[in-house]
Amino acid sequence: MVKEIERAGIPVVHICTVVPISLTVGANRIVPAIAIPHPLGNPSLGKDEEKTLRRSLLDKALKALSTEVSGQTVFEN
Amino acid sequence: MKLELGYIFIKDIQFGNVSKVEGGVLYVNKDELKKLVMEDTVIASVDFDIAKPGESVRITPVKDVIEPRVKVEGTGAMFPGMLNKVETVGNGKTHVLKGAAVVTCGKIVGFQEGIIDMSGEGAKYTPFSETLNLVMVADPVEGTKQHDHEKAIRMAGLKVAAYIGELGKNVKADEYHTFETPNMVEGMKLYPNLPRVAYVLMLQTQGLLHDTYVYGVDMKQSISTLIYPTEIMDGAILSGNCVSACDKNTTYHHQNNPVVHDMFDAHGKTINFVGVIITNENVYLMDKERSSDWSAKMAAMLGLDGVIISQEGFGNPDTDLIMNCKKIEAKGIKTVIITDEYAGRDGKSQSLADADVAANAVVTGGNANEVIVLGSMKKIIGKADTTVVNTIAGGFGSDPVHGASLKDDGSIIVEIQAITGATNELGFNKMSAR
Amino acid sequence: MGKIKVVHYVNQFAAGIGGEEMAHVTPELRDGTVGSGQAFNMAFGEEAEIVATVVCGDNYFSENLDKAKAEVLDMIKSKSPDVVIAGPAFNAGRYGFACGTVAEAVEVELGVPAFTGMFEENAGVEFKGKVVIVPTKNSAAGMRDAVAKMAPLAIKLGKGEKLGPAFMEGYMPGIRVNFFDNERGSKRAVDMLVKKLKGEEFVTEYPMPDFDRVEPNPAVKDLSKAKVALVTSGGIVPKGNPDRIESSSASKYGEYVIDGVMDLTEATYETAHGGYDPVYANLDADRVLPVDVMRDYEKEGKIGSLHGKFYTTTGNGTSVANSKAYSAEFAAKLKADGVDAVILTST
Amino acid sequence: MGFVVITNNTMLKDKYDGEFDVLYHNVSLREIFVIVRDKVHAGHEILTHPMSGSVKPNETPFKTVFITKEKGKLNMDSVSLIEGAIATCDKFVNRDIDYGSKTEDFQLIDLSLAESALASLRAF
Repeated sequence: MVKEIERAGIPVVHICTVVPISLTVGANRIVPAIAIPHPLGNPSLGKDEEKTLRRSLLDKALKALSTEVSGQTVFEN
Repeated sequence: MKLELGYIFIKDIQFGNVSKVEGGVLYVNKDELKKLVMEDTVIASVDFDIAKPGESVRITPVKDVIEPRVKVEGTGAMFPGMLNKVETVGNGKTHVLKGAAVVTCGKIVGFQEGIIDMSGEGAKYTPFSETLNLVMVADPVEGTKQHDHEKAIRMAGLKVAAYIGELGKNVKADEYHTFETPNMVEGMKLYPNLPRVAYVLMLQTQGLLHDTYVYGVDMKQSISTLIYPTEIMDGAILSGNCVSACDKNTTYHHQNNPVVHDMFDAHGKTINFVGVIITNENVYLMDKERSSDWSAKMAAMLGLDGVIISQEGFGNPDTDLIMNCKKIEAKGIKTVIITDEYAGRDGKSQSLADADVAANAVVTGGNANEVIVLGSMKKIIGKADTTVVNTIAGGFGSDPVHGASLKDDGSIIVEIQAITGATNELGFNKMSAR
Repeated sequence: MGKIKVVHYVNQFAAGIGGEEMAHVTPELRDGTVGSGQAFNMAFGEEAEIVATVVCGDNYFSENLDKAKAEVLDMIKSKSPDVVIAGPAFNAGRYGFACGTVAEAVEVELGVPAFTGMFEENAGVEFKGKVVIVPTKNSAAGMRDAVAKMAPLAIKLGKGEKLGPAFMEGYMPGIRVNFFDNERGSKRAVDMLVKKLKGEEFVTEYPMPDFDRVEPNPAVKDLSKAKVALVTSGGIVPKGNPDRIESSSASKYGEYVIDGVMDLTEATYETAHGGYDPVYANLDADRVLPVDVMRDYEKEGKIGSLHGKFYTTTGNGTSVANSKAYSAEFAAKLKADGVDAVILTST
Repeated sequence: MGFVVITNNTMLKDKYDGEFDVLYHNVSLREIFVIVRDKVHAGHEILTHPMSGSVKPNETPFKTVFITKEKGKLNMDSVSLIEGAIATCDKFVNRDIDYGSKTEDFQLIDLSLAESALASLRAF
């Protein structure tokens, strides 16, 4: 799926819990997520805290989208 | 280590008053055999029957198949550590009653497995439609625990095979074949320019009806180790597997391991066959890691250039297979793996439970889910009622497309996984899939 | 026995109705052959005959997948064929997707053998593990060649015979079929190993999934002007799953408008995914599809805008790769809608 | 290392409950896999292969899987193991077998497969 979007000429960032799978399916910009049942959240946190966490992941995603990459790159921080 | 195999070609089996091999005919005194088996107090009743290639005969549920052999010269005796003392075999001379086989048959637990058809469509899928089979059907005394029952049947089969094999001890063999594995230093001197190749033999080792024994050791309790290929020919490895008819290795398969034989054929020509690494397939994942680490480590210690890895069984052994392959490739040693597939009845599902890019050279024994119709047979040895046929792996009680496996006319519709040896993962058969 | 009854599925172009401008036409059942069907009939001789042709526009098919599929199947069923031929689609991607979908549905839902043909780079080739696909040239100029390869397969399948493995029958490898080889497996293994050791070419009997790569696109220059879209393989759908997105098969995707949606709530969205514990996503679907934060970005001017539609599938991690055809399709839609960047979330 | 066992096998539960943590669920084999999957997603690691034995998933109703007691980082191997097991489950057709009086045999095999891991499990 990620490859088809890339092939269509749109830069894409893959936020994915299992990074090896993301690498296998051919994503070029990868941001590791929190956990499988809640990739962009954490139910043990309060509502606001959780949104802040989500935002931090998406900040990384935006950074990945505005960064030139030459191959598969994982944006850890 | 050097072993000479003398093949006595058996052209017929008959019951007779005196057990003997004469003029290529194996004569068996049924009562003697019965007495031998009944020595075990767990066995309540036993009977023997004969099934020949081309006959309208179905044998089921099959447990093990064993080739009758006898040690004529050299140390040790047949089935060491199990039936005889644990002395090293694989050297000297061994006689083989080629063309004959002992088949053990009977229900053990709720799982039933193994169909051998001596003619018709099903006969194409099992190598044991081409052997002259002495079939043992035995039942235990009431109340026997499943573990004891399995052991009793297994031991009875070995005893019968050894007894029959003994009949060939003083018979002149029709053909002799010599197999020799020099020690590592000599091997390197002999074939300095040939690639050093070994065979990684994976053995199923998981518990009741899932075990393999090496010199009497339950292989799940061992780490990977080395064995001479000729030891395997002398019954060092025995099957205690009763759960995956199509892709378990019967004792017969071990005795006649085709990878061992084909590597010997290529030995000194295209490869230098160094030896065999045997390893297990345990349930506990850390055991799998340890055993595959060990196989890879030994492959590196032996200075190998390449290995063939063979598998046994369904599902979790895919994990062992891929671990072995990945770790050995990572040492810079080339691999070819032999497996079989469960690609669904239509061949459209993922074949293996595990996969890796390192596994780029795969030989397959075919898709075990393929459905076939086995015509009715005039004679059944064992039992082919609904409690066997419908519950056998690959059979079904009722199926939206095919109904129940067992039809009123005695014909059977099953997946080929029900047929003994159909998709063997040692590469015993010609069947494959693409 | 009479002639084998064949139904032929073709798109608007193959039927001579028109090109892209007519891709919206709805399914239509015509007696006898249409366009290339005649070439098949010639090749069949006395053995088989196309009794009817179903014509459907490619856009109509892909944009109304469920409805179109059902309509096409009904038409095919009404002619009770012995075998169905879809295409060949050559290099037309959406046609290839339609042919693959129709052939698979005919086999699964009608229990009638069906197959198709297309160029090996057609996105519809994804179906090769599910339906028989005959490789063709990349344009309709290869029709004669395609018919020559496909007609014998149609006759075989129409007679109810089982096909041999791909390399024997000439279709693309994918579906696993048993056969008896010339040498036993152990000998094949030794031969393969010797070749591998010599560095010679060898052919594995079971190819592992191929891992092709796509070069990354250039980065987004100015996010504050960019239109960003959300896509997820986490199965987020409006509450009640109106399109009945299946929990795992990943055979289709959902397209949902989120104009004016500021936050996904328990009352409005849920997951249709069967591959993970749905409790957390059902309580707050933003945990999978982060609409709330994206709206904040939009307000703050960090991004130009959030695209008015999101796309959703239920492919679990490992099968994300198996959705090439329909992914290509919604990717084209995203491009056409002027989307500058995509955030794809997976569980 | 602490471990817990997820099972639908009463024979195992009756034998070991109290000796170690047995999470018994009266559900199907596939549902056991789903429970294990959710545990894995929550950070537990699988200790024994979910497809233990060569018994096909449509051949037996019983299944036992050992996992770590502690939660840690998501374990990729565990994820692919359990997803592979569920996919394999779905690949096999329902055989509609009446297990009837043979239930005990099927429980015993599952128990034996599980016990084959116990010695090694306890060594660590």
